[in-house]
Amino acid sequence: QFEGVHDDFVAQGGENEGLGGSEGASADDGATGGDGTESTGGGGDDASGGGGGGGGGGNDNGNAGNGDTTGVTADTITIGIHAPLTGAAPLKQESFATGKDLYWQYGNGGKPVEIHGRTVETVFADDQYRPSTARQVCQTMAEEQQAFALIGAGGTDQIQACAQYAASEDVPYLSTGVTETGMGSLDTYFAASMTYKQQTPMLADYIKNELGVTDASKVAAVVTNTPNFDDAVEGFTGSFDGVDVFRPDKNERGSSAAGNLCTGTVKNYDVVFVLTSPTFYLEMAAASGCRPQFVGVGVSMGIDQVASTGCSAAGSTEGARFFNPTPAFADAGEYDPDFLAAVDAAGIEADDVTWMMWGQSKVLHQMLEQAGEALDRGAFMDAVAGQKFSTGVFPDLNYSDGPFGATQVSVLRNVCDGGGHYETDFAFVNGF
Amino acid sequence: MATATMVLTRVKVQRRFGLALRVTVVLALLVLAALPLLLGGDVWAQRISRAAIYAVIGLSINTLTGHAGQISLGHQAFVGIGAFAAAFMASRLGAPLGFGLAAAGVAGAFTAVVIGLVALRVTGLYLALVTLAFGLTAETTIFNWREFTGGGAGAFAPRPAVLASDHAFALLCLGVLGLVLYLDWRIVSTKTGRALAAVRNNERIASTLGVNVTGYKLAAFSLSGLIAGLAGGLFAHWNQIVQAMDFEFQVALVWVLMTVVGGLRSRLGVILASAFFALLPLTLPNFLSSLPWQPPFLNEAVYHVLPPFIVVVMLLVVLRFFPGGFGQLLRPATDWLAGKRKQ
Amino acid sequence: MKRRQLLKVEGLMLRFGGLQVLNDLSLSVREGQIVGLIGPNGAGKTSCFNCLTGIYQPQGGRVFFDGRDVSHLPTHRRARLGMARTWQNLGVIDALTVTENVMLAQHQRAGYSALAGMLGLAGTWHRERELRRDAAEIIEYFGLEAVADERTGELPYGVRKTCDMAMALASDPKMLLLDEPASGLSPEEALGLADTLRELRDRLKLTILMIEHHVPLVAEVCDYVYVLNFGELLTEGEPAAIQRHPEVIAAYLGGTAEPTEPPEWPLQPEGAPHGTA
Amino acid sequence: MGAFLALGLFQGAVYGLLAVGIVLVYKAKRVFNFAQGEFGGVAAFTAFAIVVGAGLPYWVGVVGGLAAAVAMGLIVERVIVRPLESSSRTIMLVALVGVALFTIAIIVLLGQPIPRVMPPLISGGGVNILGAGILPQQLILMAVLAVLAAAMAWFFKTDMGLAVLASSQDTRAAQVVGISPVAVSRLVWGMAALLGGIAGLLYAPVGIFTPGFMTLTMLVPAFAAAVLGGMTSLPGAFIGGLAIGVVQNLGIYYLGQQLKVPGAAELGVFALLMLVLLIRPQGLLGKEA
Amino acid sequence: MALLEVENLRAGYGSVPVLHGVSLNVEEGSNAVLLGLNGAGKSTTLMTLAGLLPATGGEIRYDGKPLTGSPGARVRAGIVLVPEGRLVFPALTVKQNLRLGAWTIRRDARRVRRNLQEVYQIFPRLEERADQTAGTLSGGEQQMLAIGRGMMSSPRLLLIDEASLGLSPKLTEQVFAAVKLINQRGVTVLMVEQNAGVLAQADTAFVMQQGRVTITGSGSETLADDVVRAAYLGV
Ligand SMILES: Nc1ncnc2c1ncn2[C@@H]1O[C@H](COP(=O)(O)OP(=O)(O)OP(=O)(O)O)[C@@H](O)[C@H]1O
Ligand SMILES: Nc1ncnc2c1ncn2[C@@H]1O[C@H](COP(=O)(O)OP(=O)(O)OP(=O)(O)O)[C@@H](O)[C@H]1O
Ligand SMILES: [Mg+2]
Ligand SMILES: [Mg+2]
Repeated sequence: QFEGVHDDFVAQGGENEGLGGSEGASADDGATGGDGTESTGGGGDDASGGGGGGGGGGNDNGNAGNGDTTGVTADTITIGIHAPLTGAAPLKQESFATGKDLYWQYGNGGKPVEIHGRTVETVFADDQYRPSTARQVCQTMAEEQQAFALIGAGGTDQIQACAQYAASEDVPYLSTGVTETGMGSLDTYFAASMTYKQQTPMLADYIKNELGVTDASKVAAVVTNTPNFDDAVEGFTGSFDGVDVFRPDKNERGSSAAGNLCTGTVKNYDVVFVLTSPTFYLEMAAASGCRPQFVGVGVSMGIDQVASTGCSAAGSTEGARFFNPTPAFADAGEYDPDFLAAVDAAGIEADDVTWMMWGQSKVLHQMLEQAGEALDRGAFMDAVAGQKFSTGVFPDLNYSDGPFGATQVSVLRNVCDGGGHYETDFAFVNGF
Repeated sequence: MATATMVLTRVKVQRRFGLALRVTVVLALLVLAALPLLLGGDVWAQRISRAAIYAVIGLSINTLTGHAGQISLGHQAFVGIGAFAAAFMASRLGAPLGFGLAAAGVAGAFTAVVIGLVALRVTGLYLALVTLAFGLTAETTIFNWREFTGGGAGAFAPRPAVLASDHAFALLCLGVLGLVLYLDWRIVSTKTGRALAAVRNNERIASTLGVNVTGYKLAAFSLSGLIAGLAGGLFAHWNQIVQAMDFEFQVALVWVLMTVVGGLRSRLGVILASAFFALLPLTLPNFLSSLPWQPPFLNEAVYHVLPPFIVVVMLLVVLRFFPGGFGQLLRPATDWLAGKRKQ
Repeated sequence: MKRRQLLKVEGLMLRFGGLQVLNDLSLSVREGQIVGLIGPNGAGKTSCFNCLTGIYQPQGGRVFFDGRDVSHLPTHRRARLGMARTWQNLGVIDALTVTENVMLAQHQRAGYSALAGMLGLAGTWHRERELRRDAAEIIEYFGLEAVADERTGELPYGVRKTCDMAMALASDPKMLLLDEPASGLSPEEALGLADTLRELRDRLKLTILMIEHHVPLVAEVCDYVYVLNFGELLTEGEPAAIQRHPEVIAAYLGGTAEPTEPPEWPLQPEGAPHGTA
Repeated sequence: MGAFLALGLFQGAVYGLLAVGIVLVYKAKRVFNFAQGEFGGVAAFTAFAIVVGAGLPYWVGVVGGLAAAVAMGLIVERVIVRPLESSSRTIMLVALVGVALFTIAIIVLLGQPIPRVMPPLISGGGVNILGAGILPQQLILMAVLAVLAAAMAWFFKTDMGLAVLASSQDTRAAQVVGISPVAVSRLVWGMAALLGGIAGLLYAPVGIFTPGFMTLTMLVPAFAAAVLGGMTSLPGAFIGGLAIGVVQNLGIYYLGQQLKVPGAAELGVFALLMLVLLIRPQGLLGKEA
Repeated sequence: MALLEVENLRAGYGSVPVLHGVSLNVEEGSNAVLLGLNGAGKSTTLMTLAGLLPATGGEIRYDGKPLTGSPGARVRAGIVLVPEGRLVFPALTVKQNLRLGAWTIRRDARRVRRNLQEVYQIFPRLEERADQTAGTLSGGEQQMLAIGRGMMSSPRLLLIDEASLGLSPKLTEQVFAAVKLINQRGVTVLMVEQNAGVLAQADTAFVMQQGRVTITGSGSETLADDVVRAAYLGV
């Protein structure tokens, strides 16, 4: 079943490579603008790219602008990114420092990407893994630092808070790893990956079919107590009836949950689904005397830093599997050689965060391209809604039915050998 | 005789001139302070609101610690309860803002009185510990109570249409700050202030002078809680989303240090210090990144660590060199403005 | 002429752990009298004051003030009935100025509620001005106007002592309880105190109960004296008689008493530890 | 249930270790040392830098970590405690809170706020105690706590310990008999820092650690442990620590798991603290000195 | 040669000078008394001698050599102060208090034991109360403890500040008797007193006035001086 999906992907990969090639070509031409847009549209020959053709059409129609050109000048577009660098899910600062501009500066065959004659600049803010801080920094980026659009790089509650703000001020917002709660109605919001509600039934199938655990009493879910994860829990328990669910608080310590996992003779879970902050997960993993199989969905669990920390804690996260929007960084070259080329050109030390941001930027690039030369926020939203995008790094996106356009995930496995990182088990699958 | 008259007139003229000068200076300072609000756009309006809210919090701590001499290391709990109460009123019950703020104040006051009842039995260092433990418990228990606070996602506190603009909201915050300032001023200049001074210094002496020590302590707790809750309500609507982690117990520590740095019982000092620490995390990153030379190991991640770092450095300097805080540093200027002269 | 009893104490019992500080102590003070309370260190004099004012809760006995049983009233309520006291180790608030201290002492007669003051209701401003004027008057009476705006903590001991006395008066009391008012004063100052006390009694119709070790002052000014020893009443009477009382000489005055049996260490602590009350 | 009990007991060992340091400072100085946790933080991060960062042998890390903690203790004594000796205890407390926040800020500035893993003294799987996997490191921790609590109790019986007690009661009198209050002060803070450092070094390898890991989650339970034990009693700190750990985990089990009360661990500690302070303020084994 | 020679000693608190040039000599083995009104600077003198206050001028010679150094060093040299207000360690037992008195010689266990025996001999009361906390002792007992603690480090010069403060006349007599005994065992004593009784047994008396020694004489001479009697002894 999976093989087929994989084959499917490889077929698409050809298309993706074609896309990369066409970009390269456009760079060679030194001509952007209409031609560049058409290269996306070029995928329209394939079934999956049909929407792209439509997009091309939309572009021709000219998108309905609203005159809000905040962040857009004659030759630049400013993008704001927020992510936790501190708090319970701290990501490495350097990864963002190097990653946020990599695509925009080197994504065009080692040269800066141009979109209708404009280059892209980025601003970045630490949201401290707190929704309220996220809202503040999003306001600052959108209003003071004049970001045209915002990107949420991780953290569901923060993404929700920032998206709410963005919607109230009509600022385009793109993110990965999300809840559906309260997001479907936000008309400036676009998800770049599957939602948790979409992923968790898949995860349940994965546990049953791939890990071979069908006894619900051997499965536990540890999911942070936020309403934004309720849909994830529902999705999971809906497909896996009878699993034990623990809902620790957002600021609870992981060691307090360890007692749940290894209650000796009474209960010993084989598989534990975690949807919490990385520090909680790592602590829980380190403090539990037993070694269950950790699985999950969500961006921050899948990052290599978590894997490597988990591995040094007595190998406690060895073998954990996580659904991720992108394939593993370790295999980046296989899915987008341009990435490695850009990294070389930039002369930086890349990691999986850089890789994620690369993919997100790539998605945004296509969106901006689609919006046309007369860029404003209205035109952007208009151009994205109802369109399809395909990058080969992120899953293919189809926004014809609303803001949740993804249907594929990749499965990463925590490998402790050689420092602790993730490897790709499956790339771009639709189910198990 | 004639010379005497002349001297007198000159003194009078000088006095009058001095008064005019002082009024001018005060007005100029106020205008200067208002400039960001007028010219700074929404972002600065939000910052001014935040500064005002912090100042209200500082004055709330000042009421309890400065006037009544009761230490609280869990003040963030009172503010947080106010914030969640306001958010609850606004988002769950759809109540008008006024009710929300009232509920916030009442919730803060109620919680503070409960802690105040404990404070009657334990003193000094133990009270510090109790309030700290309470703050921690509030953070993890009350603020994570999902029905009330929305769990990890936080609670939303939308603003009513009239106050939807950040400028209007800033004016509301400044208004509340003005009100609290007035209260504080009246406290110190009436018997209440003197009674609290006695309670703070020597409870036995206070009681033999007819001061109801228990009553005044509880009153100080409830007033402080009321103001803190009110500040919390404003905070909720300021950010429009409130979350348990906004009220971590470290926040209370920073607030206490901030108030001490400002100078206990110095209104101006407390306001300045509070405003400073309110704006620091918002303005520091952009300020630092605009510097021509970037200090080493400064990165995005440390920006939110820097404020406590700075507050502590200031605290240690203050404690060692001018224990009266900003207030003491500003004393000559404020004395001049108030028209006091040295004998 | 028999005047009415303003203060009456019956069977006061006070224990701290195993230490019997006051044992069945009874005494009374008539209106307009100056009464002395003397006795060796640690006899329980200050503790007695603490029981009268409600600082200590005695295990037994009752206190009547102004015809009312105040045994169970908290300290501030007794103060409001008109009991004012000074402290052996001073009852001024060091952090406040002399004026502020005196105005603090006016607390109970401020005439407005704390809430009204806080809100700045109309009457309070006027009343504050009046209080300030009264305070200035009292300060002038005690000759403190030169230091009115200085913090008491920075003043010499004698001046602070005077401020303490001014505060006791500022509360407009019926009765003054003075704990060693002459200690720390020079001989002349101590004698001046005698005049002040008489004037207070005669002009302001105050009743005074005074603890004092300065025997000449007690002899000079007191109408009646109680002698306390080990928490019990040793004797009572006119000052002149007391000074001749052999047991008082033996237990307290010392000096001229002929040597009695070989000295024995007392079983109960003699000296009060530092900082009592 | 059994697992929670065991986890609580061993979690409590850390509280106990911190509480021993807190009690030491309180006995000697009548001060609540809010910086006690960060002595451990400094030791752990220094040791981490030496062992993992620089790749030097483990014992170098241990020595370096403890040295860093003691150095911090002496600096705190010289720069904060001594100049503030004459100010109120509340001010001192606020200053020590400041020290803790300051240290955390420094650690974040120098390192990053990311979680780290310190290798344990003895690696290897956990021992099953009542169904909970208890790491060898935690067993060591428990043993060290017992030894240190006993050693500190013994210390206060020695002349040196008496001198420490004496100068806490009356500095002037201590000087009169020839004790140097400054030397005593240094000794106390050095020892407290050493105790804190040991706690940090032993606890960091249990799970992961982040800046402020000793202060943010452990200090309040440790204080509760000290208060429960009577604030001045070293056996009390030992028992109090274990008791708080157990109460915390029973709280998680009963309140959190059964009744779904959020923040059950903190609630349990707070409730116990209030109970002690309101009903038996002198704690379990408390007496003066 | 005098054991203690003080010449023109100046000292004070902060910037406030209290001693304006104190000069006095105390012979080895003698029993000297320092008199003066409240605030004359008697306690200040003793504290400066014990090293608790820095001297701002003048010279102290002890055993012929200039005396400087920390309080601890002076205790080791044999100068021990029995401070005003007793200053025992209230929460420690009598025995622990005495043990701390021997702080500077704590390594010489035999001497500590011998001194303890001696103190118990002079003050049998302390042996009875050995395990009682000092804070619960009576004032007189505390005064004995303070003196006994001073004896524990085998002093050569004992500085006693108002031993009779707060004691009844009977207690005062007993304490003075003990001091006499100590003096007879060869310890030089300089005591501050306001009690006339002590003058009779004193070898030397100094009268202090506003930070200076204004009268020096033998004990009995001074006692006979009417001016001194009236002004300083309140007799
Ligand atoms: N709060 C207390 N706790 C324990 N004992 C106390 C307390 N207050 C007083 N005492 C004891 O009670 C006794 C009487 O003390 P009190 O202060 O009343 O004496 P006094 O007669 O005022 O002596 P003085 O003349 O020295 O002031 C003393 O032995 C003292 O130690
Ligand atoms: N700690 C201090 N700080 C400032 N001044 C002080 C201090 N101690 C004493 N003084 C002042 O120094 C002067 C001398 O004090 P000292 O204690 O030496 O007097 P004394 O002769 O021992 O008097 P007494 O008989 O009262 O004990 C006094 O004026 C006193 O006010
Ligand atoms: Mg007394
Ligand atoms: Mg003296």
